[in-house]
Amino acid sequence: MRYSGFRVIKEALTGHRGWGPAWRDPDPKPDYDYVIIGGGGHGLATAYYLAKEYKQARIAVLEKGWIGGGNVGRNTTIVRSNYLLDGNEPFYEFSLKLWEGLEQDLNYNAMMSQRGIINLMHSDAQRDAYIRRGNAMILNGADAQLLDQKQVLEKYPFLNVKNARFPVMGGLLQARAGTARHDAVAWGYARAADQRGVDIIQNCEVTGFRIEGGRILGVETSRGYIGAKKVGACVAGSSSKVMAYAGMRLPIESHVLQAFVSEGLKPVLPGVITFGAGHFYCSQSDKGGLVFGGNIDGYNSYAQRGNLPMVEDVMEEAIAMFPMLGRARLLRSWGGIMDMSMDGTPIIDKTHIDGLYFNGGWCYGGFKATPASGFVYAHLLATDTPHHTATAFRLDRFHTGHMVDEKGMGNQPNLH
Amino acid sequence: MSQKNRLDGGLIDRSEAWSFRFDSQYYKGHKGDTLASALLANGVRLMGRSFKYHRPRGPMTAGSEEPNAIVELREGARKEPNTRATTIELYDGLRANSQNRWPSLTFDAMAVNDLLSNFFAAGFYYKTFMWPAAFWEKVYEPIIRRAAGLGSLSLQDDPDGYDKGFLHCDLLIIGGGPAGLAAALTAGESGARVILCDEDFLVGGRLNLETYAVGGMSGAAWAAETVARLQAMPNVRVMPRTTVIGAFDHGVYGAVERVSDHLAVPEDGKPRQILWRITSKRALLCAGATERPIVFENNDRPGIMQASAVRAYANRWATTPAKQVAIFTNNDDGHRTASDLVARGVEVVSVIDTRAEAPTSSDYDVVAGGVIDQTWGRLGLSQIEVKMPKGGIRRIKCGALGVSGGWNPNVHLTCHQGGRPVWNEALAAFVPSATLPPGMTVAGAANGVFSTHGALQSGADGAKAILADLGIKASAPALPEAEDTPVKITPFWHVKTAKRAWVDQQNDVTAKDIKLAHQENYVSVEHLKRYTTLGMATDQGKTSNIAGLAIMAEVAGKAIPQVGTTMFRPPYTPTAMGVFAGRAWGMEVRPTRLTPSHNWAKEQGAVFTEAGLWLRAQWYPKPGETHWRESCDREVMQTRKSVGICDVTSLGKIDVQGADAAGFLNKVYCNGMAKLPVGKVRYGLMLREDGIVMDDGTAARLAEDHFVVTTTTAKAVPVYRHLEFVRQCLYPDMDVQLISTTEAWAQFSVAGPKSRKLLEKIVDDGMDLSNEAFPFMACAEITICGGLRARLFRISFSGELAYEIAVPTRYGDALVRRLMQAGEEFDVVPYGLEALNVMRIEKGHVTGNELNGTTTALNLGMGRMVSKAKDSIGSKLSERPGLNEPDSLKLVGLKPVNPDHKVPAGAHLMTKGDKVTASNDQGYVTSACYSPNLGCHIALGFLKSGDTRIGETIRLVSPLTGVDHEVEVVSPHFFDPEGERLRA
Amino acid sequence: MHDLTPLCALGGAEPHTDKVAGVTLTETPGHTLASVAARLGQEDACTKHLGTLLGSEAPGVGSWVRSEPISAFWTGPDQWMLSAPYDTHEDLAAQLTAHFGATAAITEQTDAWVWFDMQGDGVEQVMQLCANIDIEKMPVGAAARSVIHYMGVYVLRSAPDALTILGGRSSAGSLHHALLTAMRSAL
Amino acid sequence: MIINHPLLGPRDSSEFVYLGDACLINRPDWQADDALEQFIEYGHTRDNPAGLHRELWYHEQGDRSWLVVTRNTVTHEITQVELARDVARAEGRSK
Repeated sequence: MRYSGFRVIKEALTGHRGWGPAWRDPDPKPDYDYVIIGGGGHGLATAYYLAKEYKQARIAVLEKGWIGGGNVGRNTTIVRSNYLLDGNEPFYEFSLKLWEGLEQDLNYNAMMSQRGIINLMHSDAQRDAYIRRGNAMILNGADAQLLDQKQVLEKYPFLNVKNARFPVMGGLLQARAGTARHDAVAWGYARAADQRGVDIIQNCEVTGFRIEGGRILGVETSRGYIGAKKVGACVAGSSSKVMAYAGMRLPIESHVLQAFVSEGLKPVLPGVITFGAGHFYCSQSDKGGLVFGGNIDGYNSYAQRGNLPMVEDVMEEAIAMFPMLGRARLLRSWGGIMDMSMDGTPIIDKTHIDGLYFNGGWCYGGFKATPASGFVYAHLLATDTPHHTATAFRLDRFHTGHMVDEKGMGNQPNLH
Repeated sequence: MSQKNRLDGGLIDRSEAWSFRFDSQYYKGHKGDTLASALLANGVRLMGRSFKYHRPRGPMTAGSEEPNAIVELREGARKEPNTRATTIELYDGLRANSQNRWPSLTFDAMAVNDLLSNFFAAGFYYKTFMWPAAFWEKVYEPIIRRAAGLGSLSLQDDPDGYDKGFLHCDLLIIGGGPAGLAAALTAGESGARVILCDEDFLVGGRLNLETYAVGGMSGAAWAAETVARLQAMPNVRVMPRTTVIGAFDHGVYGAVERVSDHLAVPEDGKPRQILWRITSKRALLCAGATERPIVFENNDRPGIMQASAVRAYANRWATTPAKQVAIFTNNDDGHRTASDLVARGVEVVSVIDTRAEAPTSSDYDVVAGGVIDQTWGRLGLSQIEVKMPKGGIRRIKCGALGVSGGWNPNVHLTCHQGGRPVWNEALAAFVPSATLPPGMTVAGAANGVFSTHGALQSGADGAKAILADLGIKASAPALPEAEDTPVKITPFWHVKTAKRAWVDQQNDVTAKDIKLAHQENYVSVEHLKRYTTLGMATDQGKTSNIAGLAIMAEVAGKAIPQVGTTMFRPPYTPTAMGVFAGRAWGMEVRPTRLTPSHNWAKEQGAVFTEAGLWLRAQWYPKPGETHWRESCDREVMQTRKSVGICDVTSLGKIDVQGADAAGFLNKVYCNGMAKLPVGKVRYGLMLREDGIVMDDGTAARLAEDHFVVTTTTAKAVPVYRHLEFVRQCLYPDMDVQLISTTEAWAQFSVAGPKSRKLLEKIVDDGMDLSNEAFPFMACAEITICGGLRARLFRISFSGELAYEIAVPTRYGDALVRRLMQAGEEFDVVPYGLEALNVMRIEKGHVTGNELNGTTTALNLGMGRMVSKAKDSIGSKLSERPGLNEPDSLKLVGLKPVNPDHKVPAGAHLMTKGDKVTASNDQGYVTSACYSPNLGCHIALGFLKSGDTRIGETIRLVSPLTGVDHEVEVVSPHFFDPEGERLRA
Repeated sequence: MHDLTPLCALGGAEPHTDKVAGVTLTETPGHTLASVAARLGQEDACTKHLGTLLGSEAPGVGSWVRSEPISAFWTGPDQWMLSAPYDTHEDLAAQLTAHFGATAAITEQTDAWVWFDMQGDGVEQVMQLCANIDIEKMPVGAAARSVIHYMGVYVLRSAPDALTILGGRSSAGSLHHALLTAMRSAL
Repeated sequence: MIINHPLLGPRDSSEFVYLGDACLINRPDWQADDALEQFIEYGHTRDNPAGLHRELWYHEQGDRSWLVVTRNTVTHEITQVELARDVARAEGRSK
């Protein structure tokens, strides 16, 4: 069934009886050509693009819980392609371009809203670094603009510049960046993949791999063995655990990142804005909640919750930027488990096992990558060659010394 | 208007009538009122509008679970949107305004949405507004955004202060109802350190709201007496107005004390609120329970409330929402409301009980086995329609309806560490599971023990068990007699209707929306919540979640626990963002570090800049200088011509001592340090283990077993931490002692050809500064100005003949004044960071711009410093091929071909003739300046194979800033490349 | 004798004093400080030397031994901070180097710190708004290192109604602000 | 979180700085035949267990001890805290 304004009106007038399930709940078949482990945004997108772009059939997505229950439903919904390094920027820009046509492609309104992102800068050195980054963005075909303080204040007049400990010098704006309704991204991909015949199997946890002679045969699951010609793991947050079933140790640590939303408020923030003298980013959802976050708590964790010091740190930066938020109320906080890689950059690669592929290490930046991650992973799964925008995301880059370290923090995951 | 719905009695202080304003109307109320109770007393039921359909709404509750009666409290910069009228403590002169309506609360044009609600079913926006794509941001979204949101912020800086504090206790008791008070009494009398937090301003919980006797007196009187007893105990801290918002790891709880919210303005110096971080050995959750609604058609009109709230308003606040009240219940507790109201003189027009076996009463009419299937009243309830048990309907006029669907234990904090509540069939409610946050136990209604006697007993027992666990001998205070009524309930969740029955009243989620979610396969509780927005409003679903689950269970043909439970996450109630920030805002966001010469520099009119929390002088403008470049150029030229002085105290200084000090430094620096002679300084490069440069600095050997090493300002703390890691974790048997001395010494750079002459005037007799006696890279401990101990290093960042001189910090101010005085004859000049930067770029010295966390020694042209003859941190991983590519980036100097051009930092480098694309990128500019010595702009940058491209003309592009011109690749050592000046 | 004039950490020629309700906060520049860290293998000897100097046991974990003229508090495993009157012991580090010989590394710390004394009724309530230490359970003679608003501090208990707070000298102004704000709030 | 410091007793985790897996103590021998390979493993691959994890915390705003904390990454429960120096010695590290 196609969604449309006409259809909404028709259903409204006929008691909404015509809406069918957004996706089916099929039982698993004995075997598939492709099994994608993980019904998050990336896994669902991978299945969708495998079916759509690479014309592959017989695809299943296995999800241990309910689809979209992991990080795709726990992030701060920011979509952007303001990266510095050549290993990253083409990929994220490719992703942003996919976002720009996503809703029409999926026939699902994910409320992709290009209201821009501003990274504030507070020192000469930071300005130099942002100019370098803005140039890298433009060289890679993305958009970037350098704003001075006055231009930033035009958009955010209540930014603290009167008594700012870290004065705002200006900002780097990517106007095409913005936010999207995170759950809708998962549901939209699920519905579109389902319509192309992908089996989305919920409550089906992978408990092991069947591997013979260095080749994958299938996966053991809580709902029985499922054969597969190719298996793509896409389980950020659980990567180390799942890949350990294949005997792999990864350059990844799991960390908790908290996110926050305020009570609903009439519009105050037009786009996404980030504090440059710390770790704070904020936007306002269409419902009116301020959605914000900061740094990871900083210790290995698989608990989807954090602790008070980071909550305080995030709020301090919020109030430092916008002292008018003092009386706004924090409504809810939650936590997600981040695959923190050793250089802060994701991994999308084959493994040493024939037919087993890995996609993970997204740190706290996976949401914006969803379309491209699905697309390039589908490409890798279908063609066994990396997509041209994702050639740097190799698993062996720490061996060869070709790290992609956007922040220059080195092999300490909690600093990325 | 008089307080027409004010009753007798209650826990309010009628000695004074306070005036307050809601919207444009003035009213009277009393101390002890909430805004909601005062408005109800004045006959006002309509207090808000719902989120989506702008339906008229009044208070549903008398507490912090309130979904409907939310208002903008106060005006001007202190405006607080979305504030629950049910928890606002009245004060004289209070002002509040309704929100999310236009133009007024009684006539809200946005209520047109209500008429269109068929089109706005759950998730409708996912299915439309997609064409054309560009219309989303331009047309649809602005309309949606304007319509959405609730209250509005003042957009002015919050004028009030907040504090953070830290408390420690044996036992934290959360909630001061019967269970909490009994627990506090037990633990307090046993001598344990107890903190009792209650979110209300009047501690006592439901004891203050009910009429039954406790220990022969009213519950409220017993509560007041008990609180007074507790307050007299030195080991007990009773904290009213304090909400425990979160249960964090290892017994840490966050609690917010509303110190001044009951005042118009905080007292001078006092905070508005305090965030307490409470470290507890054990916690006892006594958070009570919340009455839940029954869902039926048009169940959202102002005047339709929790039955227990109607009772609370009558008993505690002596007010009623209307003169005629009906009750709708599925359990015996609803009848308690009826009888309490009758006792207060309120007419109970009917009690509609869903149970055929409902108790009867001589005081009021009971419809056993009936349900309410419709209500009337545009801005407030005027009539209900009862579907009678034997068929037929009955219409009853009433201004208020108390609804009781049973009670939900307040399990929220039990879920904060992943615990999921479990279903209790007898109570028809979720109760805490066994998986509680470590250290927490639950008592009273929060644990499903609903009678007063049960709550008292369970609180006392809970405390005893905890005391035993802590090894504290428990006292056993006598508990008062109290009612022990059993729970009698037959679950009844909703009256089926084809029309709209409200589940989540703030977000306007109806029973139909839940059915639609099921129809579209959004069946798991997480999908249900997210698709319909059920429970996502500011009340966090406290009154709506269970009804929503029950309806989904019914549609899906499952039992409630099979559908799932919902997770509750911090904070327990919405919490002002400001209180989490505490005093950390404005200039106090982070500490400010001042250099020893700060006062003096300020006198000179210096302009300061932030550097790693330090404020450092950026330049020292002279009268007539209108642009910073003029000051900077003058400082550079004067230093290079004669002598300049710069405060370099902020650079990290670490004292390294011990027999193995030299061997230790050999491990942490990639270049050799072991053979550095005493009295000498050496430049050192520290790598991270991954082979990337961590920091650079100098090591000065003051004795065989004593070094002072320096770090950059920004890296002082991480480098010290790293050294401790190497010392304790990697080489535990090295004899090395470390301590930071950064702040102990005021250190100044004295640079320029006249620096020796200047210093000779202040060093004490016998100190020979000649090049022979004290050559480049020498160091010594000396005395100056007639006996002050000092350290002298002949090191140079500027490339001049230069020294760094350090004295105890308290003399830093005096020293800079002395140096300036002594230097007058040389035209000495103070120079700031800008001039320092120019001079170091002229010399090709690197700083943080070059040591950006991705560069290797090889990139910096220092590849040979990484000794292969020894083990040092980072040396091995430096060998990886990716860090040794043949076309690696190399540090180069850059000069514009056209001398008028700038060479801006952040620009990228391209080979001449190549297309300007990322794939042709050859490098980037790291540091740039105007060199007054060379008379043109210059820069440092990294260029692929840069060391072999000296003399090449390349293209510099910065599309971001509109720059595109040619530059020449030169040696990074622009100025005095042979270093003759610094060795002079 | 040199002729340079020292400044106090808060920037004045004279130490700063504040009073809020019954509590006085005083900047106290009259102490010298030096750290003593035992050399590897010399821990016992060093501890013994320290004991001799203090005329009592060397302070153990978390404690502060006050004696005349030299006092010492524990700062880490086999590490202590020693203090003495500035007027008589400006060269404390040099004296200690002589006393401890090869058993310890001595480092001058006098001007690395700002020294505040806080005295009066309510110092515990003030400290509860400052640092996450269990001040109610901190006996006289206890020493704790903690954080006050991002600033590392030592908190020493000198009397039931008196605390000594040592913070980094460069951020003395920020520490003073934090303490004074807490005093105004708590008292 | 609260870390029960072996010398100082329970201290708030905000006084500490986290580094990562305590395997970082076992820095490889630079002269081993496969030293480069060992350093790559040491520097980059981690067990990253969902369960007990031995990890390094530094008491920066305290006594400056590095600690080895055994903590469950699922529940955050801490079961053991040792001085890293003692652990390092026990694991054979010296000069």
